[in-house]
Amino acid sequence: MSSLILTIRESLRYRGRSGHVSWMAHRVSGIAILTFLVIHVWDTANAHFWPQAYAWSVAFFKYPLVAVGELVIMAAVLYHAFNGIRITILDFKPEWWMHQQRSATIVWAIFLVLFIPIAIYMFSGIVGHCSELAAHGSTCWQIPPFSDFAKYAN
Amino acid sequence: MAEVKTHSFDAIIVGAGGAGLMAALYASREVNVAVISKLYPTRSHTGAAQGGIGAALGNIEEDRWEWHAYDTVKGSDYLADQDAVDVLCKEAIDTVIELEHMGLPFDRFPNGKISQRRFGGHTNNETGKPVQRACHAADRTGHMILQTLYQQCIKNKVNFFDEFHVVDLIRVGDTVRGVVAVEISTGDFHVFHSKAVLFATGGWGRCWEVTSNAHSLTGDGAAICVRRGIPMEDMEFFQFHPTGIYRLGILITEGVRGEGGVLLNSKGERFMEKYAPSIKDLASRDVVSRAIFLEIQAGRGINGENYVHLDITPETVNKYLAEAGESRRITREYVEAKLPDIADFTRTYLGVDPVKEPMPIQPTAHYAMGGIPTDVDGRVVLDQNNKVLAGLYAAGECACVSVHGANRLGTNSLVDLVVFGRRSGVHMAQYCKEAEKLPLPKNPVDEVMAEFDRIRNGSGGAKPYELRKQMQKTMTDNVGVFRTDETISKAVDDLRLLRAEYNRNIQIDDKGARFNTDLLEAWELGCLLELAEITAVSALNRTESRGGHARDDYPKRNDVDWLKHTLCFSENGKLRLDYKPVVIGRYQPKERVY
Amino acid sequence: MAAATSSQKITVRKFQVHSNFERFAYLFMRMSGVGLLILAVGHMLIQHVLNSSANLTIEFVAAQWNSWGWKVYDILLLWLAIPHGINGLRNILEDYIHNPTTVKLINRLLALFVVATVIWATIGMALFDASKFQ
Amino acid sequence: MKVDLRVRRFNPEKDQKPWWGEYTLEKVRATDTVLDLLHRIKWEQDGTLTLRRSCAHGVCGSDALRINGANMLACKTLVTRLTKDNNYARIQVEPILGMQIIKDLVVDMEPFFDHYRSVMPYFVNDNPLPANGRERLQSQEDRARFDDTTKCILCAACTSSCPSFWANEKYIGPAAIVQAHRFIFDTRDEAFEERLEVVGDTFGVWRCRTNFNCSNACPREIEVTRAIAEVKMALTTGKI
Ligand SMILES: Cc1cc2nc3c(=O)[nH]c(=O)nc-3n(C[C@H](O)[C@H](O)[C@H](O)COP(=O)(O)OP(=O)(O)OC[C@H]3O[C@@H](n4cnc5c(N)ncnc54)[C@H](O)[C@@H]3O)c2cc1C
Ligand code: HEM
Ligand code: SF4
Ligand code: F3S
Ligand code: FES
Repeated sequence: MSSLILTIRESLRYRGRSGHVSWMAHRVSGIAILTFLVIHVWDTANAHFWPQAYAWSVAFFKYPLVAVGELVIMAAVLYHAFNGIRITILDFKPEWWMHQQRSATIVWAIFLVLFIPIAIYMFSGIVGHCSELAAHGSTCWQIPPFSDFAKYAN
Repeated sequence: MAEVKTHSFDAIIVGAGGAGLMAALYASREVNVAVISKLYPTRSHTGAAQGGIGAALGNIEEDRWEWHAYDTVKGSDYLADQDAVDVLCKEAIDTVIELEHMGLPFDRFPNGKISQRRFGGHTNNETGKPVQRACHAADRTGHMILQTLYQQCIKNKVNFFDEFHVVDLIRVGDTVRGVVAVEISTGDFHVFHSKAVLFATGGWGRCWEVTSNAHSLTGDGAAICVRRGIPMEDMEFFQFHPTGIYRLGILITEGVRGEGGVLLNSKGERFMEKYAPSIKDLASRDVVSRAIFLEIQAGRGINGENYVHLDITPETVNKYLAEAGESRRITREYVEAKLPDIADFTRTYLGVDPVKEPMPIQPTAHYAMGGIPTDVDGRVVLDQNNKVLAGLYAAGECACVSVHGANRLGTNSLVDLVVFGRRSGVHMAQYCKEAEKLPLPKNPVDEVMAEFDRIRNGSGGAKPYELRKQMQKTMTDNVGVFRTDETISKAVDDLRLLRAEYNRNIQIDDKGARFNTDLLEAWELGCLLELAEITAVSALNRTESRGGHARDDYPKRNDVDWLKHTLCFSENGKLRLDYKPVVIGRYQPKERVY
Repeated sequence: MAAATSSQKITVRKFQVHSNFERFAYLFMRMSGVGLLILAVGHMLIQHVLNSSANLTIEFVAAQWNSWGWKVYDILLLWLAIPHGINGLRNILEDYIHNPTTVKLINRLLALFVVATVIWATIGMALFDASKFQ
Repeated sequence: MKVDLRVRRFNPEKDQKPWWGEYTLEKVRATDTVLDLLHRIKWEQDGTLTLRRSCAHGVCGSDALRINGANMLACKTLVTRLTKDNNYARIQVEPILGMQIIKDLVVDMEPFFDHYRSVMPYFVNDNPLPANGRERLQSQEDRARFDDTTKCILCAACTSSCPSFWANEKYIGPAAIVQAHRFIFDTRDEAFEERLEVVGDTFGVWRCRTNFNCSNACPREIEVTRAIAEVKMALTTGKI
């Protein structure tokens, strides 16, 4: 455990170059995606096994706060995917070693080029949703009440 | 802390540079050996050797070991013992091949053989032209030798005591019983009980200010031997390598000139044409160092400072190659490939790119020709009759066989390490098989422990760093490339004062036991002072100029009076000089011209 | 030296590769990664950009899973992503957890989790009966 | 110029935990190395400061340290490299990570060398020697393939910059892989299968996450990650 804390602290403190930053981002994004994915998979399976629960989660995913999470996952998948490809290429093409610094930058560039428009688009969706909610007199910051679940379960 | 551990081995090897490891490799095949080193073996200064290892392989052009021998003797200004030189040059060939068989990654010629290049003083004896004799692995030959030997030692499961600082030799009468060492990480004293001891502790370039030598090259082995009654041979001969990086002393290998580099003064003249008309920049080191010094003295240093230029840019080199009527031309890529580390050094430390601009260089204290006197089997000898001290061996730079005489040729030290390292290892193993292990004396550590306590507890206010600086200054100013009676006498006086100060008033900051480098550095300073004084005293007495010992007041070599080796004994704190004859063989002394 | 390199003169030697799990896992991470680039990124774009969760209804899901094409797509994604992600998690955990027994235990649990998740979700998707929701 | 140095200090003999020593040096030349500065502290201000060093020009591998956050050799790092200012620099020096601290900047290298020794870092060829008593032949091209990895000076800057190693010191680390590479790609060597077995094991190359800290830290400018990838490829394809 001490090794975990020490490693995380020193990983942040170490003044590595692009590769080090990419590595941290890759790891964090991987865990983020995994967390989401596991929930998502079990949840989706409910569509068959327990449709009521699934109906609840469909409602649940509509909350704007959850949609912000969705945006984060989107970022994570995009970055992780392209960085994963970069790692794969560098592992399989050792002789391209000298492009490592640039490749890390390119991955960030691709990520931003894709993510920024998507983020704007998705974010405007969230804002739209918020104003809809506001029209109904509820707020955007509303935390989904878990008690709803009982409603759906019936 | 006061706990003393005792270990028992057949043979102890002190030092894990090229010489120590080669000996270890051989000795450990037969007997139980321990290698003790104050540095991790791969950090030994053999790893800094750049240019190459000389052996008359004749891989590209005709070459013979006899030519190598002649060049060595001539290089030594006829002070080398010619029987030993024959051994060196003959066995060089086998030893280099053997290193290749151990996996040493030499550069290759297109035909797959070991690549060789030119080096200062190495010639085809028939034409007098430089010959390609230096076998090399880029410009990190020493690194490869050190790594390869260490690797083989691991393979053969040699016992290593890394970061153990040997501080004393246990000598009882004319027998040796082992050594005393400090375990650096704990400060504990250890006794290593053995039948035989080999010193391979390298040089003492740190006596001077500007040096190519590592901070750890403080002559410990030699100084320990002096303290245990062993004389030092030919200590006045210390080599100043002509091309050290200005102010830093980091070496620029002779290989640069071997590949075509030239020395230029402030007027852009290739001044070596004056001093050595036939082989010019590839004359032997003492000659080139003196030439640089004279140029600087005549005001032709670059910008009036005390340095000149070493130029390996393709433009300059090709110009001179064309002038000499050679068909060879070099390119930037070639320089990068052949001298990558040199390029890295000058870029890192000077911001000078050697393929585009010349490098500022000045002579740098480099190599101890003298040292612990030995025979060709590495056995330490005690006097002018070559009386052997059974069980005690020395090899490598700290030893004086003597194959380098008054001036060592480039590439010959690496040969010396492996050839005499091997011979000592073999002989030592044989000796250990026959000899009995004699008992340890009572309290073998007391004496040196007391010295350590004295340094640790001293309160006289004399900082080791200050004393060292003063020693280096006086040695550089007074016992440098050129010396006179006046300067050397001044150095002797200074050194005596410094030693007195050291013995009375030394004071350090770190009183702890663990990894106390403050204490060890202070102790090392004691060794340096001891050797510096011996060097100066030996130099003062030799009223001639020969090889690395150049006296303004006696500019000529004097074979009638001085064709002999100096032996300097330390007896009750006083130095006494004695001399022994040089072994002459096929080559009679004659005037040395390049 | 580099300048002198020409490819024909290089000696190539072959040897028998001994497989071990780490090597397999390393290759799997990279292979599945390439697959996931298409499947996962595609999935994200389709489900979360072109459609957004805000408009998601169970009817929409039902409509999509009415076609076997989409079912296979999602099942494939599942088969690659879960082992990939869990193996990634295993890599991370093995970095920080050093007790061999604990590591073994965790690995067993993770393997179990992969198998359970994949089977459960595959059945769920495969047997999903879209007609119920139309 | 003026330099403020912060040096991580720890003497287990008397300190409970590590602390920062603060030192100011005047009249520093821009071309001084960090090793020069540390020497000045040791010699002029505080002799108890402890570090390893020997060659002072980047060939012995004694003084790999963490300088301003990243690993480098103190003797190869000029002050100019650490500051853009001509008159002032702040420099922070710490021991390398992932190894036990013996004192101040000195760490226990034994585990590092254990890893090194584990990859059989020595030449093996039991075939008969050439009958003419001469060297084994090798083409320049074959020699060039492992040239880069022969440069390693075992300074540990790479291994101690690798997050996989910080996390788990059982990882043999980039330095050991570099050493293995030097022999695996030497056509004269015969033990490549055994060696590949070692580096292909659980704590071998597969622990490398292609982070490149090692390559960036290497003072000998060895293409470390490339060497690791070449070993991975050899293990993947069965060809060297
Ligand atoms: C920069 C440079 C370039 C050179 N280039 C060449 C060249 O191209 N060709 C050539 O032939 N020669 C060259 N030389 C000379 C040659 O490299 C050295 O003379 C030679 O390496 C010395 O080797 P050694 O084994 O005697 O000692 P070293 O390699 O210096 O090793 C000394 C060993 O002794 C140990 N030691 C010292 N004191 C103690 C103690 N008190 N207790 C325990 N252990 C101790 C050290 O730890 C170390 O292991 C060069 C030298 C330098 C400095
Ligand atoms: C979208 C395409 C993806 C690609 C190209 C990809 C690629 C990779 C690669 C190559 C690795 C190995 C990294 C290494 O060994 O150093 C990796 C690690 C990982 N991946 Fe993915 N991946 C993708 C999607 C996913 C998804 C969907 C998940 C979540 C389920 C995920 C979770 C992880 C985790 C947790 C790691 C371990 C990270 C680490 O070791 O630091 N990845 N990925
Ligand atoms: S690979 Fe480079 S950083 Fe690593 S130990 Fe060798 S020289 Fe040092
Ligand atoms: S830093 Fe570590 S992760 Fe790999 S590329 Fe270097 S060994
Ligand atoms: S002191 Fe030798 S590498 Fe820095």
